[in-house]
Amino acid sequence: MAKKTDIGPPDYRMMLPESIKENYGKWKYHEILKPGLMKHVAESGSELYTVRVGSPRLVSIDFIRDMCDLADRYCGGYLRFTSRYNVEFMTPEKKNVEPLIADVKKLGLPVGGIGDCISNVVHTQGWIHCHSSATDASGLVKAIMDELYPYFTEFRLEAKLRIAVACCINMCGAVHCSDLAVVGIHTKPPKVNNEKLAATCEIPSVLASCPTGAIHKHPDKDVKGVVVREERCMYCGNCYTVCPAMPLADAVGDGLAVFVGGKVSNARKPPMFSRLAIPFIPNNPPRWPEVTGALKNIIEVYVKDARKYERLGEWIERIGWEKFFRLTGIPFTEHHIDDFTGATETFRATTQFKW
Amino acid sequence: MAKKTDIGPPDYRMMLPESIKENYGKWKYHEILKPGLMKHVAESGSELYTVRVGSPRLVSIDFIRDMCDLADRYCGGYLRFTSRYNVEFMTPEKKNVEPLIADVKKLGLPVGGIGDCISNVVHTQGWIHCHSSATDASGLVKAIMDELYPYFTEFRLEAKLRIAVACCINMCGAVHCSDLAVVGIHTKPPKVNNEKLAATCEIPSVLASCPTGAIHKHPDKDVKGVVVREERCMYCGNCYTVCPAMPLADAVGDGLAVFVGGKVSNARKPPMFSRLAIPFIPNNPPRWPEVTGALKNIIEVYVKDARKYERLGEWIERIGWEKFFRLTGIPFTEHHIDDFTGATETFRATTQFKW
Amino acid sequence: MSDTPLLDDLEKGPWPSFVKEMKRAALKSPAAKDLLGLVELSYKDRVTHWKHGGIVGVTGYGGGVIGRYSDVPEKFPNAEQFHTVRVNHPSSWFYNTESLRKICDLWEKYGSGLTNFHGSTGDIILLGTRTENIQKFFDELVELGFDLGGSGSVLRTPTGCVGPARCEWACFDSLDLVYDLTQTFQDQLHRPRWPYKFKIKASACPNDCVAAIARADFTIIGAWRDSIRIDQKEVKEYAAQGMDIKGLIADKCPGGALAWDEKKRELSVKPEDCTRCMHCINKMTKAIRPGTDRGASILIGGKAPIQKGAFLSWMLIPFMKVEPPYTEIKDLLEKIWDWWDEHGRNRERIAETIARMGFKEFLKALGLKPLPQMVKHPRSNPFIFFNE
Amino acid sequence: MSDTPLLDDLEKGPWPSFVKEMKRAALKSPAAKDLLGLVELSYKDRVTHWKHGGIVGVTGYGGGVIGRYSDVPEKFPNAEQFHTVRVNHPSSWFYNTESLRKICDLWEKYGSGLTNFHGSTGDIILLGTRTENIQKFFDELVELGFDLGGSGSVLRTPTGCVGPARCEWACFDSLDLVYDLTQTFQDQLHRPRWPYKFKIKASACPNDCVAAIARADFTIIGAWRDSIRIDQKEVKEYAAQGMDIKGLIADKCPGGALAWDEKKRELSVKPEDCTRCMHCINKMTKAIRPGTDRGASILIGGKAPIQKGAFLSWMLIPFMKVEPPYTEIKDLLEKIWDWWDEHGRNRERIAETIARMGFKEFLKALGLKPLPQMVKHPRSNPFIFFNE
Ligand code: SRM
Ligand code: SRM
Ligand code: SRM
Ligand code: SRM
Ligand code: SF4
Ligand code: SF4
Ligand code: SF4
Ligand code: SF4
Ligand code: SF4
Ligand code: SF4
Ligand code: SF4
Ligand code: SF4
Repeated sequence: MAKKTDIGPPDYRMMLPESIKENYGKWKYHEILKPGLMKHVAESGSELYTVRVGSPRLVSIDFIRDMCDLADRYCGGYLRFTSRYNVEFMTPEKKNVEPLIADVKKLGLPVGGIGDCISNVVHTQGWIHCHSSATDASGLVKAIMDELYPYFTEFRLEAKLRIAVACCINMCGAVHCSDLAVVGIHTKPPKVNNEKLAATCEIPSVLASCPTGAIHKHPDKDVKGVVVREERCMYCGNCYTVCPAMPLADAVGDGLAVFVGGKVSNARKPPMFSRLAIPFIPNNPPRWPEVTGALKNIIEVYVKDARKYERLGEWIERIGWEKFFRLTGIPFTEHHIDDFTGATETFRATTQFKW
Repeated sequence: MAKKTDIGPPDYRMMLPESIKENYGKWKYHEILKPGLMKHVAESGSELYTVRVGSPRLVSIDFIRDMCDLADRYCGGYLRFTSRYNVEFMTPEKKNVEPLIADVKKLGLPVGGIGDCISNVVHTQGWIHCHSSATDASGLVKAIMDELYPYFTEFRLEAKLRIAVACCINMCGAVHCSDLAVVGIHTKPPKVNNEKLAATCEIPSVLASCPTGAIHKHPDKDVKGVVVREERCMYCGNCYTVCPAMPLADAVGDGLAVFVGGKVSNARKPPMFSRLAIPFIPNNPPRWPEVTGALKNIIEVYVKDARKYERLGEWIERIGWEKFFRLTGIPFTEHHIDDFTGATETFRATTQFKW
Repeated sequence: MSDTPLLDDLEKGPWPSFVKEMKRAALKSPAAKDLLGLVELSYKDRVTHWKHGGIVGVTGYGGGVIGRYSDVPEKFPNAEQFHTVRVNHPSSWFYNTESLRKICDLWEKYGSGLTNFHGSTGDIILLGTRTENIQKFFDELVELGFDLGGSGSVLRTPTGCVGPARCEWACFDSLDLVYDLTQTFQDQLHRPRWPYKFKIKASACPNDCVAAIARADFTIIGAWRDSIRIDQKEVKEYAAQGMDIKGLIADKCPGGALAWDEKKRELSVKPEDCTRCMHCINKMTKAIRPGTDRGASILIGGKAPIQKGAFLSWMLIPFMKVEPPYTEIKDLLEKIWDWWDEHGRNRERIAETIARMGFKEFLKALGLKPLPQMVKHPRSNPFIFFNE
Repeated sequence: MSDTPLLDDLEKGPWPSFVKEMKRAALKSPAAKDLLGLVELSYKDRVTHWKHGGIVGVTGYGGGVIGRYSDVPEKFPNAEQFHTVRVNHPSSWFYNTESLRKICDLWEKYGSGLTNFHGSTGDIILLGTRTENIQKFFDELVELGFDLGGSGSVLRTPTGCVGPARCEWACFDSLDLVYDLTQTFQDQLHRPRWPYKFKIKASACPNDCVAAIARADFTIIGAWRDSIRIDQKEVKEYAAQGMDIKGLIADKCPGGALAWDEKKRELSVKPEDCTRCMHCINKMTKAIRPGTDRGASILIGGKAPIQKGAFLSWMLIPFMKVEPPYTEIKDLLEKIWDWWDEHGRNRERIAETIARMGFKEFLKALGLKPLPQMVKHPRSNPFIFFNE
């Protein structure tokens, strides 16, 4: 029999609780009552309480079932997830709020992330599932959020602070526009396996895949394969994406770069790209202390110096990058100076600077 | 006998009046007393009055002799020229100032350009002397300054306004960073004269000269020469600079583009490039009324809307380009959208805009 | 002694632990158990133990499943195949528990019991199954009313913010739009035909809560044409509570549209200077609201760095009404895809095609007229092509 | 009726007329007279009547003269050859009338009597002479103590602002520096050896009155390391005269370094936040002055659009002392020229060579250490070359 296909996702209307159906599109304002709790008020006057709960994102089906139990108990059998993987429980009943929060905490889950907080970390697969990865994502996120936990559960900031982790420069996630971004990078050229290459890849497409033209036909006519001009390689992994015979992963060469100061919202300042703060930190699982330490340092300097409503990137724009490097004590190196397309746009074309 | 060479320019010390030698490097402050007149006061308390006089730049030696006469009469036999071709007469004697100004005016020369004025126009050779020219410079400047004369001799602005004219896109002068820039442009591809080319140019260097790769070997083997792929030509004139057999000048195709909002100083805002306001105005000598009209319009809108100390570019940055085009009534066209290297940097990557 | 000492360390600490979740799954699934061992090995070796994915999928679809094989099958046979299934989420990630439980049961039957809620594109990511299970899983999934999401050179699963469902600032119905587009373009979502992937995200106001401008080739962001609405009574309330309205609101207005009258304690707006940045609305939720003539801006080209560098989406259409049946948006999408299909090179995102061909060419193909709102500023170079 | 009706129109109007000057010259010089006719023809035809320049010059020099021939010699025989001689100006364009008059006399003898005071690079431009006159003119010019300026692929005539001669803000001696560099590098100025032209300009403070940052490959701009000096008595004076010091000065400070105390009527500065933009100094000349520990910033690469686009000079050395014999600057120039000579392509300005090779490579060649002051912001892309 012909298979059913192309039905698409279920109709969202099936997924909305009554309280939302009634006030759909008729919300008037909201108030943030405490970390992880907000109240939306509709034109009609009816209220909706939202409790936001942190999730590890990589979860078992039993975790999802736990969430369902809570939703059945307090939210009429509905719940949602946020664009940052948090779980949101919504109820019109004020009286449900505290018991719900209590049960959430019983499960060992944090309530928070609403308002001027660090929310959950947008992240990726890493060693859990991706062949491209230069690091793990879930582990980094766990280590980072253990370190920054109070920023999720308490109001300690003047503005939102969004963190993203990507396990390679493909940057799965809005990593390139995050207040803080940790990106897995390879720093060694691909290790070419020419037998495998001859068997599984088309040489022309391998040559074409390299943006810097670092890949060349093997000089030796008899060898069906390629060589990589190592000094031309920027470890982007394009070749590996098109050909499995050119893995870049390297126990010593792989590590993390930290980018800072990006934002996505159009509030006040237009969106900004994150800029390189730390070019390379070696992988140091399971806790990556050098990475968590670096983030903590940046955040603490920011918290001390930032003004009300100032996102990390807005703060840096105000004080200037040279002052950012001075205050954080992060060394500025040749790697910070752009040499990609359009690099000249990033050079300083004024005498204005701070010491 | 061996010729004397490499002596360089005369020692500047020979060219300085006593009053300057005495206070050299010891000036304390200055005051702008009226248009074209300022007073510098030295640590020692001694004063120096400077009268700035507009010059057409293209002058006869008799004009220079006139200036010398005035300098002998009032300034102890010294004078200087400014980086914008104006003549500056300097005297420590207050009593000399008004007679000097009177004599300057007798010669029909304007006094002004100091402070928040339009000063003299940085410009170039044009039809007077340059083979590359798409327009004349001296004539444009004369027509423009006749129109804007009161802006030179009176204080009518909130800030300096610097105008530059270049007769081709080589832009001889700081044209690309002027508040207002008028640039001669060709809009027709070079007319190739292959006999002349074969005789006077090396074909490889002609092919290489073209940034867009529009020039190709002549398809017909027997013709020693080149052809231009017209749709690829951006009329930059590089080919003509390296080979006389490819002139671009065209009575109908040549004309002017107007760029606005540039600045050079680091005051307040860093230096800025001028941006395209009007892509093309046909040559209309001797007075180019469409050009002078366009500049006048922009200046008048600016004067009405600008705040104290706001340069033209700072004003546009504050109100936004879309509002600039609306207020001036200048049509925005596809030509305004960048398609040169790094064009994507100029696209709007935010939802923020004005209607 | 435990054979996953490194991962065990990540069970400690206040933040919820993915390792704990892996172990929960491992209790029921040998695949999940072997995954633990394999990941522990990566933590030890500091390299991935996954190989390049092979092609696996369901009949009739060109995407939706990411094939994945381990390079240490001898050590962890049950994780040798560990394919990912991407399931298209309902708009804005709202669920009733009944549907969720059914998906869990299904994944208990056919998969490792491990999942991401959600993937960073927005799908439900079901991690770890074997080739032979995929078709069966899919057939039953469809019975539950769910379908696969996108992978490969297709339209990727569109997403939208919570919008009108729970947000007072929504300028269009992000849930309905995303649902409608996803349904309308099922074919483009399941069957690769393009140079590369194409993503659509919709945020119902400029706060952009799904980061559309940074991650979506086709970015839909809410906007209004009239003026923000100010309730002066509430403004006075904020002032009374000691808010520095001049310093924290008016002075931070990017358009310079706001003026604070200290004496009258009134906040006035010059609508023509408002750039709809949301700041004053965000910070004075009770006093200030978006206008009422609502719709969206369309921006084009957002993407990550590979290969020509990261781009934020560029303004394409400053304002359009966004109402069912969304014909204008659909026609626009079709035109864009046709042009990209014709001119795009292999593995070239739409932004890269536009960058290579020129924005001017792109506008011509779409029949759109150039507007100053499309640029940060006009060109500064004189290299203008006049030939039409 | 006049045979130059179009040009005659440009004798009218308040601004001084170049046509009047051409006619003055025409009274004495047949060449100048024919130039009038030739330019009138261009006004009529709306095209130039000059041909590509041929090589003309003086023995031992590779530049300094721009050859120019008309394409209508039959019509205007006396303007058939109309070469330009570039004469190197004295620092900051100061003259005693004796020297000026001698130059005029010389140009009356050998040239058309027409001139530009000055060319936009800064030379005295003597317009219009014939090949056979050039050497004679030069030999007598040298006797007057003047020499030729640059043209072609050489060091172009360096220029500097009026600086310490008449400006209270000069942070170094722009006149002496320009004189010294011009004398030191006479060989580089007269004998082409480089890929393209190279320009040096010196402005003794960040107001940059010679537009060095926009026009000079090597840009020297005054700076100080300590704090601006504020005279509070004078500040009170300005306030008393009704100047809005908060709004017009403090709020416009790009570094946010200034604070205005309305009660005390005092202006205070946080030196570490001052970016030396000059604004407060410019507008309160009696009250505020630059610091006393003075020197210059060195920037690199300013140029016009041909060919890779216009560039503003980029920060290379945030601060250096600038004192005779200027060894540090001269060594730096030599190093830059060596690197450019080695790596620059034909008709490639230094900025274009740096853009192609990378700033990193350039710094290495100069032995300079990377500083955040060199960039607007660090790279945003992850494409870092780690190989050293
Ligand atoms: C639930 C969620 C939308 C969804 O469909 O899932 C959401 C919901 C709200 N956002 Fe958001 N935002 C959500 C992701 C985002 C994102 C995207 C992201 O984080 O990747 C952004 C862009 C971030 C950026 O710019 O990098 C975002 C930028 C904002 C802003 C602008 C903040 C700013 O000043 O830049 C506001 C307004 C504010 O907070 O003042 C806002 C405000 C809000 C409000 C108050 C809107 C409302 O009236 O309900 C909602 C709750 C407040 C809060 O979370 O602090 N939301 N919001 C997302 C929650 C993610 C999470 O779990 O933490
Ligand atoms: C004489 C001259 C230097 C020279 O060596 O020849 C000069 C002299 C002075 N300049 Fe300048 N500037 C001179 C060209 C420039 C240029 C270059 C140009 O115009 O091409 C600039 C950069 C223009 C730009 O940014 O596009 C320039 C930007 C300034 C500024 C910054 C203005 C601003 O706010 O951006 C000041 C300070 C001010 O005026 O407040 C200044 C101030 C001054 C002062 C007040 C300096 C002083 O204390 O003596 C001098 C007279 C005031 C005036 O002219 O208004 N000077 N000044 C030049 C006169 C040109 C002329 O004839 O008009
Ligand atoms: C699963 C997911 C990460 C996650 O843990 O959430 C993911 C995983 C992969 N991404 Fe991604 N991308 C995922 C969201 C993204 C996003 C974020 C988004 O869509 O909002 C981006 C940045 C936005 C964008 O598209 O530009 C993203 C940018 C990339 C890129 C770079 C594309 C580019 O043009 O820059 C690649 C490389 C490629 O396509 O060859 C890539 C490739 C991949 C591949 C298929 C690896 C490969 O080269 O074959 C990864 C498969 C991992 C695995 O084994 O499961 N992934 N990828 C996300 C999809 C889950 C879902 O459907 O919800
Ligand atoms: C005479 C002068 C214009 C004037 O009327 O003042 C001038 C005239 C010419 N310039 Fe220039 N340039 C003159 C200052 C400039 C400046 C301004 C400056 O030096 O401060 C610039 C912009 C700054 C720069 O160098 O980038 C300038 C940028 C150019 C360019 C573009 C170079 C580039 O890299 O972008 C060319 C084209 C070329 O070199 O082939 C050029 C070429 C030319 C040529 C030689 C035409 C040619 O291609 O052969 C012109 C000869 C005209 C003639 O017949 O006399 N001229 N030229 C200026 C020199 C007089 C002097 O020595 O004082
Ligand atoms: S970021 Fe790289 S490693 Fe991580 S999931 Fe995406 S493609 Fe794989
Ligand atoms: S990693 Fe990137 S740069 Fe290096 S060889 Fe492969 S494709 Fe080329
Ligand atoms: S701008 Fe062009 S036309 Fe004018 S002088 Fe310079 S090179 Fe010649
Ligand atoms: S004018 Fe420029 S673009 Fe046109 S052919 Fe000549 S070099 Fe090429
Ligand atoms: S994007 Fe705007 S409308 Fe959508 S949830 Fe965020 S704030 Fe609300
Ligand atoms: S929304 Fe933004 S731009 Fe508009 S008035 Fe409010 S703060 Fe200003
Ligand atoms: S650049 Fe500075 S020092 Fe030189 S004249 Fe201008 S204001 Fe004075
Ligand atoms: S010089 Fe400029 S930056 Fe320094 S204090 Fe004055 S205004 Fe501020």
